Amino acid sequence: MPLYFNEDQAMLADTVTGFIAGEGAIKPQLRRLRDGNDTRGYDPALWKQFAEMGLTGILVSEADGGLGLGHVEAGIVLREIGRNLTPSPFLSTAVVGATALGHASEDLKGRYLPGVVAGESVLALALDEGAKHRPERIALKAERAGNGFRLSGRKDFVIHGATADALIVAGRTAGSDSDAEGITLFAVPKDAAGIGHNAVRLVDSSIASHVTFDRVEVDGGAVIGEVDGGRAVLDKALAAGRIGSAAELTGVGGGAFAMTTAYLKTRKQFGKLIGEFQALQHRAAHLYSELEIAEAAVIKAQQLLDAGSSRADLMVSVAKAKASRATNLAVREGVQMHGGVGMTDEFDIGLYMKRDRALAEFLGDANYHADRVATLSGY
Amino acid sequence: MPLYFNEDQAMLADTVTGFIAGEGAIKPQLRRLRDGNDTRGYDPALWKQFAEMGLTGILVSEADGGLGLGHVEAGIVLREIGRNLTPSPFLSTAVVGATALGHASEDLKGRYLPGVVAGESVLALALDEGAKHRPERIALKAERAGNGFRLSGRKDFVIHGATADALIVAGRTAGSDSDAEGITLFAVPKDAAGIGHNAVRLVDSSIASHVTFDRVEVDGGAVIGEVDGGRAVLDKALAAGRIGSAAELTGVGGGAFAMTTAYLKTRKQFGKLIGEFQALQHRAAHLYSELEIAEAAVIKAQQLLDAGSSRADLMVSVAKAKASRATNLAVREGVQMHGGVGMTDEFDIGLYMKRDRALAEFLGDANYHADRVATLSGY
Amino acid sequence: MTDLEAFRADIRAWLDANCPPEMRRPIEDEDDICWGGRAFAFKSEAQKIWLERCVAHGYTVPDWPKAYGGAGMDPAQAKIWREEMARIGARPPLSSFGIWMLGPALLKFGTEEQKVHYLNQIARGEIRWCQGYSEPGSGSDLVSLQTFGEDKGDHWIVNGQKIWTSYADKADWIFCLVRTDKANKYQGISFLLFDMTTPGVSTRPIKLISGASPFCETFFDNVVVPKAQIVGELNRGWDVAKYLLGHEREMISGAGGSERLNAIGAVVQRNGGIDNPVLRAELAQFDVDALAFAAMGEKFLDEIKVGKAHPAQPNMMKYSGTELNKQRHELLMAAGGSTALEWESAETRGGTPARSWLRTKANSIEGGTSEVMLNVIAKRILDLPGA
Amino acid sequence: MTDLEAFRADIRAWLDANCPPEMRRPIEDEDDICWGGRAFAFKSEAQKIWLERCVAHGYTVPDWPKAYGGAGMDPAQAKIWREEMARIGARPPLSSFGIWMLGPALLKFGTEEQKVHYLNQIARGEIRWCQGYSEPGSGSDLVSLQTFGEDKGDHWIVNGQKIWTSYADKADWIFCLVRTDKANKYQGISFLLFDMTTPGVSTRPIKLISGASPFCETFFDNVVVPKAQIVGELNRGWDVAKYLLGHEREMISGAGGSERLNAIGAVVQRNGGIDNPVLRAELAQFDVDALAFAAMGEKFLDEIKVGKAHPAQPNMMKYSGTELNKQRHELLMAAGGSTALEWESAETRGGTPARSWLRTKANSIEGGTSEVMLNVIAKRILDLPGA
Repeated sequence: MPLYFNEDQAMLADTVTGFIAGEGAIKPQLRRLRDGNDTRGYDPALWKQFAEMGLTGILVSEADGGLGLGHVEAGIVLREIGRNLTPSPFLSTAVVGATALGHASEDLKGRYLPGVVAGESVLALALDEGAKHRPERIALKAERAGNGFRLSGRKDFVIHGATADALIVAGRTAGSDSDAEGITLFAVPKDAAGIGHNAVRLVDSSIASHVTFDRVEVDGGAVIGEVDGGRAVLDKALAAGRIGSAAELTGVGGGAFAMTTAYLKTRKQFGKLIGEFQALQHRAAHLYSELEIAEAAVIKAQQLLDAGSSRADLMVSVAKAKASRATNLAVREGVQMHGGVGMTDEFDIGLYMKRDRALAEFLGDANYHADRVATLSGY
Repeated sequence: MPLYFNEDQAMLADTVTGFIAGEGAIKPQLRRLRDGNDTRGYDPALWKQFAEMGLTGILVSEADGGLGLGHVEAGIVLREIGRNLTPSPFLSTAVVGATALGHASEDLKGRYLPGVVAGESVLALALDEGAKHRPERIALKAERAGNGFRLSGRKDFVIHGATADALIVAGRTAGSDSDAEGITLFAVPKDAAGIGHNAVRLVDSSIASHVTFDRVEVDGGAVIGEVDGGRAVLDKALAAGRIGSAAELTGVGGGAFAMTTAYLKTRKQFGKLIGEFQALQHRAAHLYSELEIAEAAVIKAQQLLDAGSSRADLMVSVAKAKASRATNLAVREGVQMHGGVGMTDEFDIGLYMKRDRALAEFLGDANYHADRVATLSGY
Repeated sequence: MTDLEAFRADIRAWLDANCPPEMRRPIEDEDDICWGGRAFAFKSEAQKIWLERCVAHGYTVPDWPKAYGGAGMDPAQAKIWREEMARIGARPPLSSFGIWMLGPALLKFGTEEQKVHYLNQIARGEIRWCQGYSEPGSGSDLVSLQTFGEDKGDHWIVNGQKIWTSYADKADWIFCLVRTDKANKYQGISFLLFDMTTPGVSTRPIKLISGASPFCETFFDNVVVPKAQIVGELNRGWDVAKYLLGHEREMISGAGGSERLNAIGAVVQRNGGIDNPVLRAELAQFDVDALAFAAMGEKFLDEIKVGKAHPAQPNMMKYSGTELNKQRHELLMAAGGSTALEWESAETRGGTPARSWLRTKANSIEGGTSEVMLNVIAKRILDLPGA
Repeated sequence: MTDLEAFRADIRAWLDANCPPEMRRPIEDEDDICWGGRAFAFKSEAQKIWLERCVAHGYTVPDWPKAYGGAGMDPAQAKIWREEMARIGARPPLSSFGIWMLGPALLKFGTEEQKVHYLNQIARGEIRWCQGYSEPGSGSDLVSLQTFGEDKGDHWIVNGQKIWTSYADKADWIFCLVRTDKANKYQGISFLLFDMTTPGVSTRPIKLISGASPFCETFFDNVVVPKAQIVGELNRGWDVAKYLLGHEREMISGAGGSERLNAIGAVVQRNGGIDNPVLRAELAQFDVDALAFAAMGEKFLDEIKVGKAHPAQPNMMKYSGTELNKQRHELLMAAGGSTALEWESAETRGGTPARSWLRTKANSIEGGTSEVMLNVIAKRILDLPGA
C-alpha cells in the first residue's frame, strides 16, 4: 500500500480539516473552556458534531453501527485535533475505548457503543498506577465476588475519567503484580459504588483523574475479553492509543511549526525579517525534516496496524518515539523563535508546548518507546 | 585552589607549548612516521628530548628521580601532545606506567623508573581483554608457580605494547573473572618467554598489540602492590590514564577547532568568507562553549585527583565523557566545515578525527564514563 | 590584630546584636524579600527593624560612599561584610533594582546632585525602581526602540510602550530608555528617570505560559519628564544601558552557574526511581554536562576575580547555563511523568514542576537570547568575519 | 495475455537463455562492475558475453530510443525489464556515468548528430565518461568555477583545474563545465565534451582520510576543444549542469533511503553484544530514527511515483539520510571498540569499519553539502525570506 492517502482518505482529510479548523479551533474551544474554568475537559456540543460527521464511529465496526475504518482514518481526525489543540474525548473514547470494546461481548458493546457512536458517551482508560506508564505491572486487585468481581486499588492519569460513562479498567485477577498475564479488563460503569475521583487539571488544561477503587463490585458481564486473559485486548487498545497519540502529536508539531514559520516571515529584528537569518533557517529546515520523517513513521505504523502485520508493534513504538521527539523539538524551537511573546499566555505557541508534553506522556513517552524498540529488536 | 594555572604551571605551559609545537608538530612527527611506515609508534629521539626537558618524570616522585608534580602538570604536556597529534609514549609510560610503578617495590621502581625518566624506556598497560574497556572483568590467568607466577591468556589494545620494556599486566590470581578483587598487577619484562605480539596499526597511526601470554613465567618480584589486591593500584593508574587521555582530547579538540576557525576566516564561497554565514557562526560558537566546558571539567578533575579528593573518581569520569563528546563534535564539525578538502589526506583535519576516535576509546569511551557517572551517583 | 581583623570583629558583633533571629532564616517565599518602596508592606516587624538598623549604618549598600547612603566600605571590607552575613545566614536587608542596576549606573554616569538625591533614596529603600528597556518591536534588537520623548524646552513629552517591565505595577519610579533623536539610531537614545505616578503612565501585568508573572506592559501617554531627570548626556543613553546590561548578564550567568545546575540523576532516583534505561542514560549524559558546567562556573568565577576571563565569556556562560537549565527541566518533567503534568493540584504545590519547566523556557530569551549570545561569541571571542 | 504480459514472457525467456549464471551472482567487489571504455579489462568471459548480448538488443539502456543504441522500451516495459532482471538477480550489463548522467543530458540538450554519435558509444560501452564540475575554489558555490575556455574561432583553448573527478584516471572522455564568458556568472558557462587523451590533460588521484579513492584532480593546460563538442547553447551550460545535478541528488537520496540505513541495535547485539547501557540507549534512539527514516524513504518513493512529492524533497532526503548514515557509523565504531580502530589488520579486512566510518563523512559534503540542502529546504519548501 503506498504511504499516502487513497481517495477516500483524502476526502475525509479535506472534510475533517475544515471542520476542526473551524469548530475546534483554539479560541472557541481550548481557550474558551480553559478560561471558563471548565471541569469536563471537552465541549459536549462539539462531541455531538463529531458524531454527526460520523467521526466517532471510525473504529467501530459496521455491525456495531460504526464505519469500520482503520487507524489511518482515525489518524486523520487526530492530526487535526492536534493541529488545533482541540479538547476532545476522541482519543480516549473513539480510539482506545472503542478498540477495547470491539472485543467485548455483544451485551457490553450494546451498552456502550451506541452512545459512543452517537457522541453522547465518553470512555476512559484506567490503566497506569503511578506517574509513569508501566502497563506490564498491574496491581489493582480484582477478586472474584459472587457472580462478579470486587475491585480495590487505584489508577492514575485517567484522562476524562471523571466524566466518562465507563472506565476501561485493567485489574489483576491472577498472578503477581509484575506478571504479564493474569489481568482482566473491565468496563466499569460510572455509577458503580466505591469509585472515588480526584480530578485534576493538567498543564494542557485537560482533566485527568486519580481514581480510587474501594471494593467496587461489578458483575461478570463487565469483563472485556477473557478473565485472566485481558492482556491481548489491552495490547490492542494500547496500540490504538499509542499510534493515535503519535498521530495527534504530528498535528501538534505541524501546528506549532506552521505558527513558527509564519512568525519568521513577519517578525523583524535588526532591520530584517528574522526568517532571513541563516541560523534560524537551518534550524527550521532541520525541524521540517524531522516532522516529515515522523509523519512517515506514523502513517507506516497505521497501515501495518490496519493490515494486522507482525511488524506493527515495533513500528508503533518507532512512531510514538519519533513523533514525540520531533514535536518536542517543534515546540521548543517554536517558543524560542517567538522570543518573549512566545512566553506569554496571549500567544498560542505555548499552548502547543503544553499539549505536546501531556500527549507525549500518554501511554509511554519517547524513552519508554525507544526502550521498547530495543527490547522488541532483541537487545 | 583556583581553576587556572599557578605561576609554575603557566611557565611549564609556555615552555611545553613552544617545544611540542616545534619538535612535535604534525609534519615532522605524525606524518613522517606514518608515511615512513614506522612500526615503533613514536620517535625515540623526541622521547629523549621529552626527558631532557624533565617531562618524563612529572609524575615520578622526587625520591625516584622525578619532579613529583601532579596531574595538572601532566595534563599540560598531554594537551599539547593532543594539539599537535604528537605520537608519543608519554601517556602510557610517564602517566599510566609511572603511576602504577609508583606503588611498586623499590626493586621494581629501580628497574624501570630511571629508564622512564631518562626517556629510554617505554611502558605499556596490558589490561583490556576484548574490544571494549571492561576493567572490572579480568580473565588472564596468573597461577602461582614456584617463587613466582605463570601467566596465560590474552590482552588487547595494548598501546606501545610491542616496543615497551615492560608490560603492566592485570592478571587474575583469585576469584572468578568478574570479581572486582582477586587480581594482581605485574610488571612483565619484554623478553619474558611466551609472550606473543600481534602489533597492528590503528586508525590514528599508533601501534597497538594483541598480546598472547603462553605460560609466561615471572618471579614474585614482578608483582606491583599486593597479590590479589592489584585493584587499588590499577584504579590509580586508570584514573591517571583516564584524566590524561581526557586532557589530550581537549588538546585534540582545541587543535581541530583552531584549524577550523582559521579555515572559516579564509575560505570563500558565494562571494563571502564562509565564517560570515550565521549558521556556521552559531555552530562554531556552540562548539567553543563545549570545548571550554570540557577544559574546565578536566582541570577540575586533575586538581581533585592531585588533592586526593574522594570526588575525584566521579569527576574523572565526567571529564573523560565530556572531553570525548566535545572533541568528537569538534572533529566532526571540523571535517564538515572544511568541506571536500577536509576529506583529503593532504589536510590535517582528518588526522584530528582519527586521533579523537582512538583516544576516546582508550580506558573507556564517553558511554562507559557516562554510565560510570550514573553508577557512582547511585543510580 | 590587623585592621581587617578588627573590622571583622566589629561587624560580627554588630550583626550578633542587631540582626533579628527571624532574619537569619532562609528566604522561602517571594514576600520574604524586602523590596522597599512607598507602598511596601513589611511582612514582619523583624523585617522592618532589620532594614532600619541597616539603613542607619549604610549597610543596605555597604560599598557605596557614605555621602550616598552607603557604609563606604572598600572591596576587602565589603567581602568581610558578605562573609559575615553569610556566616549567620542573614537575609539581605533590602533587595532592589535600584541597588543592583540603577545605583551602579548613577555612580558612573550621574551628576553629583543626582547621586546625593537618588542614591540616598535607594539606600533607604524609599523608592522602588523598575527598568524600561524592551519594547514590543525591539526584543533582541533593543536599540531599535521607538518610545519617543519630544523636546519641549524644559521637559520631554514621552509617548510609547515598554514590555517585560518587571514589577512595573509595584514600582515607584522607572529608569527608562527613550528615543530623543529619530535620525540617529545608537546616539539618539536618552536614559530618563521618572515617577510612575506621573499622569499618562499605566501598566498591565503579563500572564506567562507558566502563569502569573512580575512582568508588565507599560504605556506612556504624553508623560511629562523634566529635563533634570536625565542620566548621562542627551542622546548617549545607550552607553548607560550597555553598562547596565553587562551587569544583568553577569548576574544571570552567575546564577545559572552556581545554584541551579546540579546533577539530577541521583535526585530522580531517590524520588520515585528510574525504571527506564533510556531515561537513565539521558540523566547520566545530563549529569556529565551539568557537573562539567559546574566546574566551568567555578573556573569562570576564579578567572573573573583575577581578570583572566575573556570579557565576552559571560555570554558563553549565559548561553550554556540557560540551555542546560532548560534541558534539566525537560528531564525532570520526563522523570516526573503524569504527576509533573498537574497544574493546580495540592500534591504539586500548584503545579510547581510544570510551571518551573515552562518558566525556564524564558531563560534563553530574557537578558539576551541564546542566538544573540552565539552572535557575540562568534564576533568577540572567535573573531569570525562579518559577525 | 495482454501485450505487457507477452512482453514480460519474452524478456523472461531471453534472460533465461542469455544471462550467464556467473552474472546472476551478487556484486561483491568494485571490479565485478562492468564500466566499459577503451581500456576496460573484462574480469571474466561471462562479463564480456553478457555485455555483448545486451548491447546487441539495446538492453544496456533499455529505455533509450533504438536509434541511439537503446531498446526503445516505454516506462511500463522498462519497469518489467527491471523486475525481471531483479527476479534472477542479474547484474547490470554496463554501469557508467555515461548512462546515468551524460546520456539523460544529451537526450534533453544534445543535437541529433551528438545523440546518434555519443549515445550509441555509451550504449555499447565503448567510451567511459567522467564528470568535470567541482574546482578547488568552487565547492558548494559551483557556479563560481574558473576553468576558462578561450574562444579561438573553431575551437576553445581550455585552461584550469577540476577536483573530485571520479575515475578521471580511468575515463576516456570528460563532460566538463568551462567558463566561456567571464563577465556573466550564471550565463557564462558552457558544457563541453572532450577526449582525456587530448594533449594538456593530466590527472592525479586524491587520497582520502579513508584511504585510496576513485577521485582525482584533473588539470587542463592549453587543451584544444573543437566547437562542435559543446552540448546545449554557448554560455548556457549551467542549465545542463543543473539538470544533471538533480539526477545525482536523487540517486544519492534514493540510495541513502533504501539500503544503508537499516536499524543496527540487533546487529551489534549479535556481533559481540552491548554491555554498556548508555550505548544501548543510543542504539535504541538511532534505531527509532533509522526505522522512521526507512518509512520516509518508502513514502518519498511512493509520492515521487505519483508526483505528490515536493520537487525539493530530495534535498530533505539527502540531508537526513546522510546525517543519519554518519551517525550510524559513529555508533558502529563505538560498538566495535578497539577492534574497529584497526587500519590494516586481516581481522578487519584492511580496516573496513574505520575506513567506512571515515568515508561516510563525505556523504554530507558530496553532491551538495548538508548546509546547501538546508538552504534549499528553507528557500524552496519553507519559503523563508531571503533564503
